[in-house]
Amino acid sequence: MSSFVGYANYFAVIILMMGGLYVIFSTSNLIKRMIGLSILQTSVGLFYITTSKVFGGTVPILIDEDDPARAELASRLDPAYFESAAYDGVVYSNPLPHVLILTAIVVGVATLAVGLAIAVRVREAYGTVEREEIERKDRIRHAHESYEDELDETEASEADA
Amino acid sequence: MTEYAPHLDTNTIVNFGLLAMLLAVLVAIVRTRSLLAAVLLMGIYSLISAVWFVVLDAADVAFTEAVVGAGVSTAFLLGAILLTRTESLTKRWQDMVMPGLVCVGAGVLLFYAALDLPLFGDPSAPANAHVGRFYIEETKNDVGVPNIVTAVLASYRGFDTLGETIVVFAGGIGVALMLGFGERSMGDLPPALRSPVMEALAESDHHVVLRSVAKLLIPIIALYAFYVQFHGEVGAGGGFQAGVIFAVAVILHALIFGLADTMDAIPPELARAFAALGVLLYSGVGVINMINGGNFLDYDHLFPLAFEAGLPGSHLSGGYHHWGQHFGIIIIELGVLFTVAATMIAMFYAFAGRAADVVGEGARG
Amino acid sequence: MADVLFWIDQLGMALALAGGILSVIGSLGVLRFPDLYTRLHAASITDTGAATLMLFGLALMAGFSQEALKLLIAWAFVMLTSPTASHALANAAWSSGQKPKLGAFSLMSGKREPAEADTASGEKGGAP
Amino acid sequence: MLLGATAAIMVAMVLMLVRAFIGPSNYDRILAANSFGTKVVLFIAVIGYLFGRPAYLDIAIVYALINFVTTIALMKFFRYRSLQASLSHRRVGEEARDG
Repeated sequence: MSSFVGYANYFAVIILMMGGLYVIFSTSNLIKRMIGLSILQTSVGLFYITTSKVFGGTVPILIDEDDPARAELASRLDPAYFESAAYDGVVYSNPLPHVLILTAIVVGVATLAVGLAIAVRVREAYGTVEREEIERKDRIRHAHESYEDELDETEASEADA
Repeated sequence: MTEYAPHLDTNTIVNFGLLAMLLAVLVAIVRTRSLLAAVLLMGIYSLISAVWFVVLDAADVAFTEAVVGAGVSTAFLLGAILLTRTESLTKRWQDMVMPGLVCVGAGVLLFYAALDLPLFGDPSAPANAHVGRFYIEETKNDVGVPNIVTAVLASYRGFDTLGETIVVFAGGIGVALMLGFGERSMGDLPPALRSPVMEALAESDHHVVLRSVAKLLIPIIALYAFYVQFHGEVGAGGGFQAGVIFAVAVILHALIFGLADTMDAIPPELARAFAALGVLLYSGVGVINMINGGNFLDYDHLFPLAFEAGLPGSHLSGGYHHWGQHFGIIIIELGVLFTVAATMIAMFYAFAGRAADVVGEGARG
Repeated sequence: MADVLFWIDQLGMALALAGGILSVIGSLGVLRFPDLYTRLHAASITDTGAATLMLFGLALMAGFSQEALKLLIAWAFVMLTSPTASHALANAAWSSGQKPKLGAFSLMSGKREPAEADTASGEKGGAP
Repeated sequence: MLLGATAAIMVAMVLMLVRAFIGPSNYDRILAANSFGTKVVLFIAVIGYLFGRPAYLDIAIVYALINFVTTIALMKFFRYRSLQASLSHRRVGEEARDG
C-alpha cells in the first residue's frame, strides 16, 4: 500500500503529461495544439510541486513564535517523525520548486500569447490554421515560385543569346 | 530516524481526488470536438490544478495559476479563436493511432524512470533535506522576510527574476509586433465592415445589472492587486500575481464598457511605457546597489551602510531587521507589477483590438 | 469559557457541513433539471446559500481575527458576483433565442406561445 | 465534521464537472464553469481549516473575483462573438444611430 501512495502522484502527473503530448500530436488545428502545450506545461509544474511536498508539512511561510497554529500543526504529527523533519517547531514543505514553477507559469502565458499571435498571422497569410492545408498551400507556392524562376532563366538566356 | 513510509492522511486523499478530476478533464479536452468547449475545459483544468497546488502547500503557485490560468490565458485563447475563426475540429482516426503509440511508449519509459524518484512526501529526499532545508533556515537571518518563496524569488534569485520579467516584456513586444497595439481598430467602423452581431447589441440587450456590478468591482479588483503586491512578503502574493490581477481588472472593464472606453482610460502608449518602466525600475535597483558598493542585486547595499546602520533595529547595529532587503524586495516587486500588468494589458489590446481588420478580411488571399 | 469556545467551534463545523450538503443538493439539481433556465436556478441559489452557510461557519471557527475578516470579504464577493453572472448568462441565453422547455412565453406580447419544445422535440408532456 | 464538508464539496465539484462535460449547449458549460468556481472558493476555505493553517484565504478571495471575469468573457464570446464590442447602452446607442 505505501509504495502505491509513494508513486501514485508521479504516475498521475506522467499520464497528464502524455495526455498533453497526445493533444499536441493528434490535432491539426494550431489553437488546439496550443491548448495541448499549456496542459503539458501545467503538468510539469504539478511534477515539481509533487517532489517539493514534505509529508505533514505546511506552507513555507515562517510562523512566528507566539502563533497558536504552531501547536495545532505539531499535534497532527507523530513525535518520532516530527523531530527529524521540523525546523524550530514546524514542518515546512520545500519552497524552492515553488519559485521555479511560479515564474514558469507566468512565462508560459507570455509564450502562449506569442504562439497565438503567430497562429493569427498564419491564419491571415494562409486563410487556415489546419496543418495539412498550410503545407499544401506551401507546396503550391513553392511550385509556383520555381516555375517563375525557370521563366526568368529562359528569358535571361534568350536576352543574352 | 524511522524509515519514512508514506501513509494515507486527509491531505493525500484530497490530493488523489483532485488528480482524478484532472484526469477526467484531460480526457474531456482530448475528446471534445468544439474548440470553445476545449477552451472552457482548459479554464477548469487550470482551476483544479490551482486547488491541487493549494492542497500541496504551494500557496504562491496556486495564486499564480488561479489568476493566470483562468483569467488571462482564457481571454487570449478566446481572442485567438475569434481572429482565426475556427470553432469546430475535424478528427480522423488515422492521425490518432501513431501519436497514441508514441505517447504510450514515452509514458511507459517515464513510468519506469519514475520508480527511482524519492517517495512522495519524503523529508529525507535529497531536494528537501539539503537544499530546501538551507533556505528554510537561512531566510530569517539573511533576508528577514516570513514568506520564504518571495525571499528566494526576489532576493536570493533576484537576477533570475529580472530575466523572467524581461522575458514577459519581450513576449509583449513579440505580440505587439505581430498584432499591432489595437489602435487601428479604434478608427470609425465603416458600416460595410461591421459584423452583423453588433446590430443585435443595439436594442435587445442593456445589461444594466452587469454594468453597475462591474463599476463596483473594477476598483476593488485593482485595489486588491495592490494589496497582493504589498503583502507579498508576509502572505502568499507578489509582483507577478498582482500584475496579472490588475490586468484582469482592465480586461473586465474592456469586456463590459468596450475596448474604445478602456483605451481612453489606459492608452496603449501608457501600457508600453509602464512595461519598459518596470524593467527599468528593477535593473535600476541593481545599479543603485552597485553604486553603494554591493553586488548587482544585493539589497543589503540598497542604502548607504551608514544610513542603514542608523535605521531602528537594523541588522548592522545589533537588531535583526534587514531594511535594505525589505525595501529592495518591495521596489523590485513594484517593477515586476508594472511590467507584467502593462504587458498583459498590451497583449489583450493587441488580440481584442485586431478584430476589425479580420472582419473585412477577404482582401488578402 | 473553554467549553463556550468548544461549542462555537462545533456550531461552525455543523454550519460548514450544512453548506456542503446544500451544495451537493444544488449540483444534483443542476444535473437533473431539463433546461438551462431551471439549472441556473439550481446552481446560483444553492451557490450563494452554501457560500453563506459555509463561510459564516468558518468565520465562527476563526473567531475575531484577520481570517474571519477575509472570510467575510470572500462571502461578500461571492454574493456580489455569482448572482450577477447567472443574470448575465440568462440574459445572454434568452436574447440568443434559447427558449425554456417548459411553457415558453414571449416577453413583449405577454401572450403564451405554444412551447417550442412540443413541436421541436416532440415530447408528449407539452405545456399545460 | 470538516472532513464531511470537504467530501461534500468535492462531490459537488465532480457533479458540476459532469454537467460541464455533457452540457448540451455551451451556455450550460459556462454555467457549470461558474458554479464550479464558486465551489472551489468554498473548498479552498474549508481545507484551510481542515489542514490547520488558514493561509489560503487570499486565494479564495482572488478566485471569487477571477471566476466572475472568466464567466463574463465566455458569455460575451458565445453571445456576441466579439471581445471589443461595448455592452453599455450609451456607446451602443450612438454607434447604432449614426453607424
